[in-house]
Amino acid sequence: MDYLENIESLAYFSPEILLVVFAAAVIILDLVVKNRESEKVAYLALVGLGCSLVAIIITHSALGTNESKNLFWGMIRLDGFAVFFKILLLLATAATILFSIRSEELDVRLKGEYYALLLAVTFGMFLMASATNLLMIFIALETVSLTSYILAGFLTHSPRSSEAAFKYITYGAVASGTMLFGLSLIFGMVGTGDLTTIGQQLPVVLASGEVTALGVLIAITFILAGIGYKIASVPFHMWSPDVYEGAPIPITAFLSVASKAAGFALFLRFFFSGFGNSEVMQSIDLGLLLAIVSALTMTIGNLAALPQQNVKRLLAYSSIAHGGYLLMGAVLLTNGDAAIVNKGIGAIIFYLIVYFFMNLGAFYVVVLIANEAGTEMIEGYRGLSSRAPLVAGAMAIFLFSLTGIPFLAGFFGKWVLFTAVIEGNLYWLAFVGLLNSVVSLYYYARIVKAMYLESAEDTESFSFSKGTFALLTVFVVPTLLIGLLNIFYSLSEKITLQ
Amino acid sequence: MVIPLISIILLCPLAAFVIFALLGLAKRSFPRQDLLSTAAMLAALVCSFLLLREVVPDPKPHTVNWISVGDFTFSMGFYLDSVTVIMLIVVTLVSSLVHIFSIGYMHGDPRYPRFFAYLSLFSFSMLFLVVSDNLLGIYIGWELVGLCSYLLIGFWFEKDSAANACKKAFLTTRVGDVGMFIGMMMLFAKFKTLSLYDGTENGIFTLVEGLSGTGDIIWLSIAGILIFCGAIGKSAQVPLHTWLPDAMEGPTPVSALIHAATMVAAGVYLTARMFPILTDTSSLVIAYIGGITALVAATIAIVRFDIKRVLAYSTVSQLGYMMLAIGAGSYVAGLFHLTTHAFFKALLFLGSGSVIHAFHAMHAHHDEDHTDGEAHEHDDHSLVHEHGSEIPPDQDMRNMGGLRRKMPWTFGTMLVATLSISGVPFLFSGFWSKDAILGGVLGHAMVSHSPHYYILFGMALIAAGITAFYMFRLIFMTFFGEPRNQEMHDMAHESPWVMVVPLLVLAVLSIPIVNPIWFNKDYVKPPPQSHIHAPAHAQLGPDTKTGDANSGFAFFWISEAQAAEEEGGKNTEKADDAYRIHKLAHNIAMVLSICVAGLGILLSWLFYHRRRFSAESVATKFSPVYNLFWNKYYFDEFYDGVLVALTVWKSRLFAQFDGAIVDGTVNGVGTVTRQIFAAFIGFFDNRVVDGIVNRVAEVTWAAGGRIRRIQTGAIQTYLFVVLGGIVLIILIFRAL
Amino acid sequence: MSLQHYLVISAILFTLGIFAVLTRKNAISILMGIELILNSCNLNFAAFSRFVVPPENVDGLIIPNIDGQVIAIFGIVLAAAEAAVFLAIILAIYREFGSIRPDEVDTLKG
Amino acid sequence: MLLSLMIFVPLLGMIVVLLLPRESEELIKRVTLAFTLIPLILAVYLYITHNQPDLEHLWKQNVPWIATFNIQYHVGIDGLSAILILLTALLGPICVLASWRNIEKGIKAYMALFLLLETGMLGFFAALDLFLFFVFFELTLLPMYFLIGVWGGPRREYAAIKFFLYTLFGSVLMLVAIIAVYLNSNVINGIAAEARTFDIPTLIERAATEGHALANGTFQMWVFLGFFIGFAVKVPIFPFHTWLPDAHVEAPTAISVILAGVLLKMGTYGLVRINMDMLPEGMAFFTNGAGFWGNSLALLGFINIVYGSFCALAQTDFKKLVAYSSIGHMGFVILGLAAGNEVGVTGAILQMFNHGVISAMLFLLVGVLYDRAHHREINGFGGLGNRMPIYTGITTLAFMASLGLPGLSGFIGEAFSLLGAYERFPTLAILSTIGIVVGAAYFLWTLQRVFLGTLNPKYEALPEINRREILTLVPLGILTIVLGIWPHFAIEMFSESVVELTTKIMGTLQANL
Repeated sequence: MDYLENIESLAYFSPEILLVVFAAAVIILDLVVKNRESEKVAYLALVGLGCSLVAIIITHSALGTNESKNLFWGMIRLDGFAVFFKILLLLATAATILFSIRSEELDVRLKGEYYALLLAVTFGMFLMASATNLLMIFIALETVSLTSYILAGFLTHSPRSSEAAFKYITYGAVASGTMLFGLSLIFGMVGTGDLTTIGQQLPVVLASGEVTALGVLIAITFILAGIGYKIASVPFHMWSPDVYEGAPIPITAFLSVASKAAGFALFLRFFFSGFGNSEVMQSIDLGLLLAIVSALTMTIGNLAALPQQNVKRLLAYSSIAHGGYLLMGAVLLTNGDAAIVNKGIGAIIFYLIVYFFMNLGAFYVVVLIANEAGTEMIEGYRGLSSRAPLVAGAMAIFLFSLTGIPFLAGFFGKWVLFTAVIEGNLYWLAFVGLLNSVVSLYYYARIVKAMYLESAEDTESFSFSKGTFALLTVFVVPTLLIGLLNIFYSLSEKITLQ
Repeated sequence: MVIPLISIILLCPLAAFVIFALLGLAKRSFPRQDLLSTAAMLAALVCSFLLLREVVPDPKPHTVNWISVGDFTFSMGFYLDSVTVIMLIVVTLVSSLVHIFSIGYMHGDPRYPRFFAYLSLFSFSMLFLVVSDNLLGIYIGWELVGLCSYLLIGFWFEKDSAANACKKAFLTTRVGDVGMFIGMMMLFAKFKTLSLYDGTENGIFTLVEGLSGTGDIIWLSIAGILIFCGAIGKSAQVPLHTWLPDAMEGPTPVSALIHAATMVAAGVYLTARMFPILTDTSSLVIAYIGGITALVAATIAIVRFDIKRVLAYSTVSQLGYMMLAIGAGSYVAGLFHLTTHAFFKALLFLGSGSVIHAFHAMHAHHDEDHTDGEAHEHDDHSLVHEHGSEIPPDQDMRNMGGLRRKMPWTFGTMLVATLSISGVPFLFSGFWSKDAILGGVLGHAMVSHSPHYYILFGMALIAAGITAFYMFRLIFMTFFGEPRNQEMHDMAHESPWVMVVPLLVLAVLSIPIVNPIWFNKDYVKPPPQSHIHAPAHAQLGPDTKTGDANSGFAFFWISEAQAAEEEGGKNTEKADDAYRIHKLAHNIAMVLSICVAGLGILLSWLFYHRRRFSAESVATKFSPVYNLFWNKYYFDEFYDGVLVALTVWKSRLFAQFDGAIVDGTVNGVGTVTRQIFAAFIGFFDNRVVDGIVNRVAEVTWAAGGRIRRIQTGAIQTYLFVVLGGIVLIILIFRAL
Repeated sequence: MSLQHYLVISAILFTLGIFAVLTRKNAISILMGIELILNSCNLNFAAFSRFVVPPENVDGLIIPNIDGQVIAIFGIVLAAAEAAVFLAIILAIYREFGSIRPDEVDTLKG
Repeated sequence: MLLSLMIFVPLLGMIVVLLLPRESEELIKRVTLAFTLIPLILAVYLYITHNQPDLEHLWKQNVPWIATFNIQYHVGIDGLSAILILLTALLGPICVLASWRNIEKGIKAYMALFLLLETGMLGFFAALDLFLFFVFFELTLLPMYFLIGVWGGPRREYAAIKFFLYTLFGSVLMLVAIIAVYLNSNVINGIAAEARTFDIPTLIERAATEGHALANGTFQMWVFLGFFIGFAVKVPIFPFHTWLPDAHVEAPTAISVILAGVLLKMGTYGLVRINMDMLPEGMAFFTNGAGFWGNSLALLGFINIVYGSFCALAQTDFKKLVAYSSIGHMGFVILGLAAGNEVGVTGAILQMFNHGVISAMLFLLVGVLYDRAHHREINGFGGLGNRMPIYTGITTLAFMASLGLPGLSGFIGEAFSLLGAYERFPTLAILSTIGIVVGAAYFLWTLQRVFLGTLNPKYEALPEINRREILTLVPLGILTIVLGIWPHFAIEMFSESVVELTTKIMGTLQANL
C-alpha cells in the first residue's frame, strides 16, 4: 500500500480546502454586508460549493478511473466511492442552502455563520466519506456532529430548536464516546489505526486466539452505536424524530439526507475495509446482526410514522425507515461473494441517489408549506391540490416515490435493493422490507389524502415564485426519470470499494 | 331446400323482434307491429308445411362450426326429421293463431306493439330449440324461451303479482335448467361432444350405443335424470310445477301459446329427443315424476275457481301424462299427446281468454283497483313469493254461468276441446293420444312385469277420470246454469271475429281426422334404441322391433291392420308376443279409460249441473283432503317454509357468531335482515374478511402507538435504550 | 503497571460516565459523565499504544509507537470542543426552559 | 411500432390535456375523446389484421432499456393480449363519453389521469418483459387511487386507500416472485449459463427446459404462489376481494367501468400469461386434483362464484350488487383456468372478455340511474319499466347477459368454463352451478324491484336515457349479442394461443401424474 505524503496530498485535498476557505470567506463577508443583503452570503457559500465541485471533478479526473490514492499517510482515501459521496453531499448542501434562503423560520441576521457552518459540516462529511484511519473517522464524525448540533439549535428563540440541539448533543456525545471506546478496543487488538491493516490483522489475531470473538463483538457493537446513531438505525435512532422535528426544516432535510449518506459512506468503508473478511464476520454473525437491525429499523420507523400528525416528524420516522432499507444493502457486505457485496454497495448508492431527490423534494415542500401556511401539521396540507396544484402534485410524486410506487424513482431504488437482497438469499429480509413499504403507503397516503381528498376551510391560493418552481422541478424530474434511465444503474454499479 | 326454409322460419319472427328493438332504441316504433309479427309467423307456418316434404328417413344434421379450439369443435345446426317438422308445424300454427287472437285480445293495451315483438321473439326461440341438432343449441333455445316466458308473464308488470310470477317462473325453471346443464357437462365429459346426431363426427346417440353392457349404467342414468331436470322445470313437473299456475298472471294468449301449447311442451320434446340415452332407471324416474304430476295436478285442479288456474293445473297434469308416456317407452304416444294437447289446450286457453275478454271493462276496472291496493305494499318485495293471490273477478268461475247463449262460438269450441281432453271416444283427438299413453303404460307394465308401471297406470287412469270431472266442472260452471253475477253477465259479449276464428281453427284441429300425420305409422318412428335400454325390452328380442310395436299400438284402432300385417310379416316370435300383449293392453286401457272418463263426466254433471250433490258439503266432509287440494299440497308453503326456517337458523347463527367474534357488538344483527346465505356471507365479508384485515391494520396502528410511547421525550430514556440495545446485542450474539 | 490495570481503570471510568449520563438530573453532570467516557477512551488509546504495539526499529533506532497517544490528544481536543458546544446549548436551554434538568426538556416526543 | 404508438398515445394525450387551460372543459373532453379513439382505431386495425402474418412486425417492439438488469422495452401481442387490448381500447372512449356530464370538478385532472390509466392498462397487456409488465401493472394504481379518491362517493377516501393497500400488498409478493425468477433465469443445472433476463418469451422457454432452475417444480410452486397472490388481489379472489365492492361503490361510473371491465382482467390475464404459461409445474401442483392443494385453484374459483353470488343477493345497493356479481363471474374465469383444458381455458378467456363488456354495461346503467335519481338503493325504485322503457330494455339485456342467458355472450364463457372444469373437477363444477341459479335470482329480483311493479311516485318525471348514454351502451350491447350468437369472432383470435397453452398444461399434468 503506497501512501501519499502530506504535501503531495494537498493537491488531491483541494475540494476540502476550498470548503474551508469559503467557510472563512463567508464569515468575513457576513461581517461586511448589510443584514438585508444576507442572501449574498448564501450565494458566496454556493459559489464555494461550486468551486469545490469543480475541484472534485478535477481531482477525480486526475485520479483516473478505478484508481485510488491514500492521502496524508493513509488517513483518508480518494477513490470513486469517496468522489461519489462527496458530490452527493455537496449537492445536498447546495440544496439545503437554497432551501434556507427561502425558509422564513431562519433568523436572517445570523445567516452568515449558518452558511459557514453548513460548509464546515460538509467538510466533515467529506472526511467521513473518505476516512480510512480510526483517528480520521473519529475526527470526521465529531466535526460533523459538533456542527450539526449547532445547526439543529440554530433557531435561538425556539424552544423546540434548543431542545433538539440539547438532545442531539447529549445523545451524540454519548454515542460517539461509546464508539470511541469501541475504536480503542479495536486499536488495542491490532495495534494500528489504519483500516486496511486492521482488515488484514484482525483475522490473524482472531485465529491466533489473542483476541476472542466476544471482544470483537463488543468492539463492533460499541462502534455500531456511533455509526448507527449517525444513520439512525434501531436502537440508536431515538434522537432523530425529536431532533428532526425541532431543527429548522432545511437542517432536518440536510440531516435526513446528507448526514445519513455520510453515515452510510463511513459505515460501508469501515465494515468493508476493517471487517471485510468473512471469517471475522462469521465469527460474530455480523450478517444476522445487521439484518435484524435493518428489519427492526424499517419496521419501527414505519410503524411509528403511522400515527404522526406533524409532517416533519412523520418524515423523520420515514427517514429512519429508509435507513432500514439502506441497511439491507449493507447486510450484503457480509456475503462471501464479492459480486454480491458489490451489488449491495451499488444498491445503496443507487438508493441514495433516489432518496436524495425524493426526500429533499418532500422536505422542500414542507419548507414551502411552512412558509405559506405557517404549519407543519398534516391539517395544513388540506386542500393543497386546489390551493397550490403544482406543489401538491410534486409532493404527491415525492411521497409515492418514497412509498415505492412503480415508475417513480423510489420504486427502482427499492427494486435494486431488493434484487440484491434476494440474490443474497435473504428472502425473509426482502419480504419484511416489502411489507414495510406497504405499511409506509398508509402514512404517505395520509398526506396525499389531505392534499387531494380533503378540502381546506381556507381556499385561498398560495403563490410561489418562479425560482421555487424551478427548484421543485430539479427534484421532480429526477424523481420521475432516474429509474427509467440506465445511466444511474451503471453508475452505481461502477462505484465499488477496494 | 331445407336450409333456406328453416332459415326463413327462424329469421322471420326474429326480424320482427329486431325491428321492434332497433326502432325502440331510436325511441320510435313500427306502426303495425301486430301485423308484422303475425305476417312473419304466417310465413314461418307456410314454410313449416313446405318442410313436410323435405323429411328423409335417415336425416343428417346441417351444421356449421360454431366454436373450434384445437381438437374441440362445437357445431351448431339443424336437424330435421319428422318429429321436428311436426313440432315446427304445431308451434307455428298455434303461434300464428295466438297472434291473430291477440290482435283482438290485446287491443288497446298501452304496450300493444311490444306484446307482439315478444311473441315473435318467443316463436323464434321456440323454433330454434326445436330445430337444433345438439344439446347446446337446445339449451340456448331453452333459456331463450324461458326469457320470453319471463317477459310475457311479467307483461303487466305494474301488478306485483305478475312481477312476482315472472320472477318465480324464471327462477324455478332455472333450477331445473342447472340440472340439465350438469347433465350436459356429464355427457360432454364422456363423449366430448354435445351433438346428438352424426354429423362430421359421431353424435351422442351413436356414441352411446358404443357403451357396452346391458344393464344400467349409473352415470348415464344420472345424466339422463339431470337432463330431465330441465324438463321438470320447463314442463312444470312435480316438484317444480308451482310456477306454472302463477304464470297465469300473464295475458291469456301467452298462457295459450307458451304455457299450454309450446314452451311447456318443450320439456316433453327434450325428453323425447333424449330418448336414446335414457336408461331403465331414468325412464322409471321420468315415468314416476310424470305419473305423480298427472295425478297431483289433476286433484288440485278440482278445487280451483279461477278459470285459468284450472286450465293451468290441467296443463301440468297433461304434461305429466306425456312424461309418463316417454318414461314408459311410449315415445310416439307422448309426442302424439303433445300435439293434440297443444291444440285443444291452446283452444281452451283462448276460449277462457275470450270469456275474460267478455268482461274486459271489468278487467280494466279491476286493474286500477289492483294498482292502488298494491302501492302500499310496494316496499315489501322479497324473494319469498307471494302466491295464491286473489282471483281476479273476471277469471273467477263463481262469477260466471250461463254464458252459453251469450257466447255461442266460444262455448262450442271450448266444448270440443273439453270433450277432447276428457277423452271422449272416437271423435276427439285427445281420446286417441291419451289412450295411446294409457295403453303404452299398461303394455309396458305387462311386458316388463314391473309393479311400478302398474301403479303408474293406476295413477294415470285415476287422473284421466279426474280430468274429465274438472273439465266438465269448468264447462258447467262457466257456460251452463244461471248467471251468478248479473252485472258482469250483462256486460259479456261474444268476442270479435279475429278472436273467434282462431278458436274455430283450433276446434277443427281437435278432431283427429285433421291430424293425419300421426296415423301414418311410418312417418314418426321412435329413434333406434340401444343396448342400454330396458332389460324388459331386451328380452323381447331385437330392440327396434319393440319400438315399432309401441308405435304401431299407439294408434291401434286406426292402424291395427296395417301394423299387424307388417309386424307379423317380419317379426320374431318374441316380438309377436310383445305385440300381442300390447294389443291386449290397449284394449284394456281403452275400455277402462272410457269408463273413468264417463264416470268423471257423470259426476261432474251431477255435482255442477244437476246439483244433485253439493260440492261444498263434500268439501266439508272430506275437509283434510279438500284442504290439501285447495292448498296445492302446500308446495309453495313448503318452499317458503324452508326459506323461513333458514332465516331463523341464520339469525341464530349470527347471534352466536356475533358473541364469539365481534364480542357483543350486536348492531350487526339489526342490519342483517336480508336473506339467509346472502346475508350471512355479506356479514362474513364485512366482519371476518374485512375484520381480519382491519384487525391487522389496527394491530399495526397500535404498534405504532406503542412505539410512540417509548419515545418519551426524555433524553435519558433514549440513552438507556442505547445502552440496553448494546447490552442486548452483545448478550444475544455472544452465544452465536 | 500492566495493561490490565489501565484497562480496568478505563472500564471503571467508562461505567461511571455511563452511570452519570443515565442517572444525573443535571445537564452539567451529564456533561461530566460524557467527559468521563471520553477520557476512558483516551486512556485506552494511550495504554494500548504503550503496551500492545511494539516499538518500531528504524535503522537501529527504537521508535516507540505514538499512534495511540496522538489519538488521545485529538480526543482531548474534541472533548473540549464538545464541552464548549454543550455548555452553549445548556445556556440556550436554560433560557428557553428555565431549567437544565434533562427530564424537563421533553416537549418533543411521541 | 403501432403497438407502442397505441400504448403511448394516451400518455401524449395526458400531456396535451395538462397543457390545455383549465377553463376550456369542452375542449379537454374532446381532446381526451380523440386520444382514446386513436387506440380504438388501432385496435380495430389490429383485429382486422391479426391473422396476417406479414403485418405481425407492426405489433411488436423490442429495444433495450435498463441494460444493467437486462431489462428491455419489449411489447408484443398474441391472441390473448390482443383481445384484452381490444377491450381496453373499446372501453376508453366509452368511459370518456360516460364521464361527459357527471364529472363536476377538476375535469382536466380527471381526464389526464384517465389517459394515464389507459396507457397503464394497454401497456400491461402488451408487455413481454416481466419488469415492464410489473411497472405497467402498478402504473394503473396511482391514477386509480386518485380517480376513486377525488371523484368518488362519500366514502371515497376509505375505498381508495383500501384499493391501494390491497393491491400493493399483492404486488409486493409478486415483486419477490419476479426477482426470484430473474435471479434464477440463467441457472442451468446449478451453473449460471447465460445472461439473466426478464424477457417473458425467453423465460417461458427456459422454464420448459429440462434442468433449468426455472423448471424446478418446487421453485415454480413458490413463485406461482407469489404471482398468484398478486393477481388474486386484482381479480379479486376470495378472501382478497373486499376492496372491490367498496371501490366500486365509491368510484365514479366510468371508473367503475374501467375497474370491472379491464382492471380485474389484469389479474386473470396475469394468471394466464405468467402462472400458466411460465409456471406450468406450479400450475400443475395447484390443479392436479390431488388433495387439498391440487384442488385449491378450482376451489377458489368455486368459492368466488358462490360467495360472490350470495353476497350479491344480499345487497340493496345497486352498484354493490353489480360489484359482487363481478366477483362471482370472475370465479368462472378462475374455474375455467384451473381446468386447464382447451374448453375450460377458452371459456375462461371468453368470460374475461365478455365480463368486461357486460359489467361495463351494468355499471354504465347503474350510473345512468344514479345520475337521475342520485341514489342507488334498489328498494327505493320501482316500476321504472313504464317510465323508462328503453333503459329498461337495455338493462334487461345486460342483466340477462350477465346471468348467463344463452344466446348472449355471458353464457358461453360460463358454460365453457364449467364444461371444462367438469372434466377435471366434477364436484366443484356441479356445485358451482349454484352460482347460475343465484345469479338469476339476484338479477331478476333487482329487475323486479327497480323496474317492475307500480311506479314510485317520486320518479314520475324521471327522464328517459339520453342519446349520449345510449351511444355508450349500444356498442357494448351489440358485442354482447354478436358474441353470444357467434363467439367465433372472439375465439378465433386466441384459439391458437389456447391450444398451445393447454397442450403445455395438460402435458405437465400428465407428466406429474
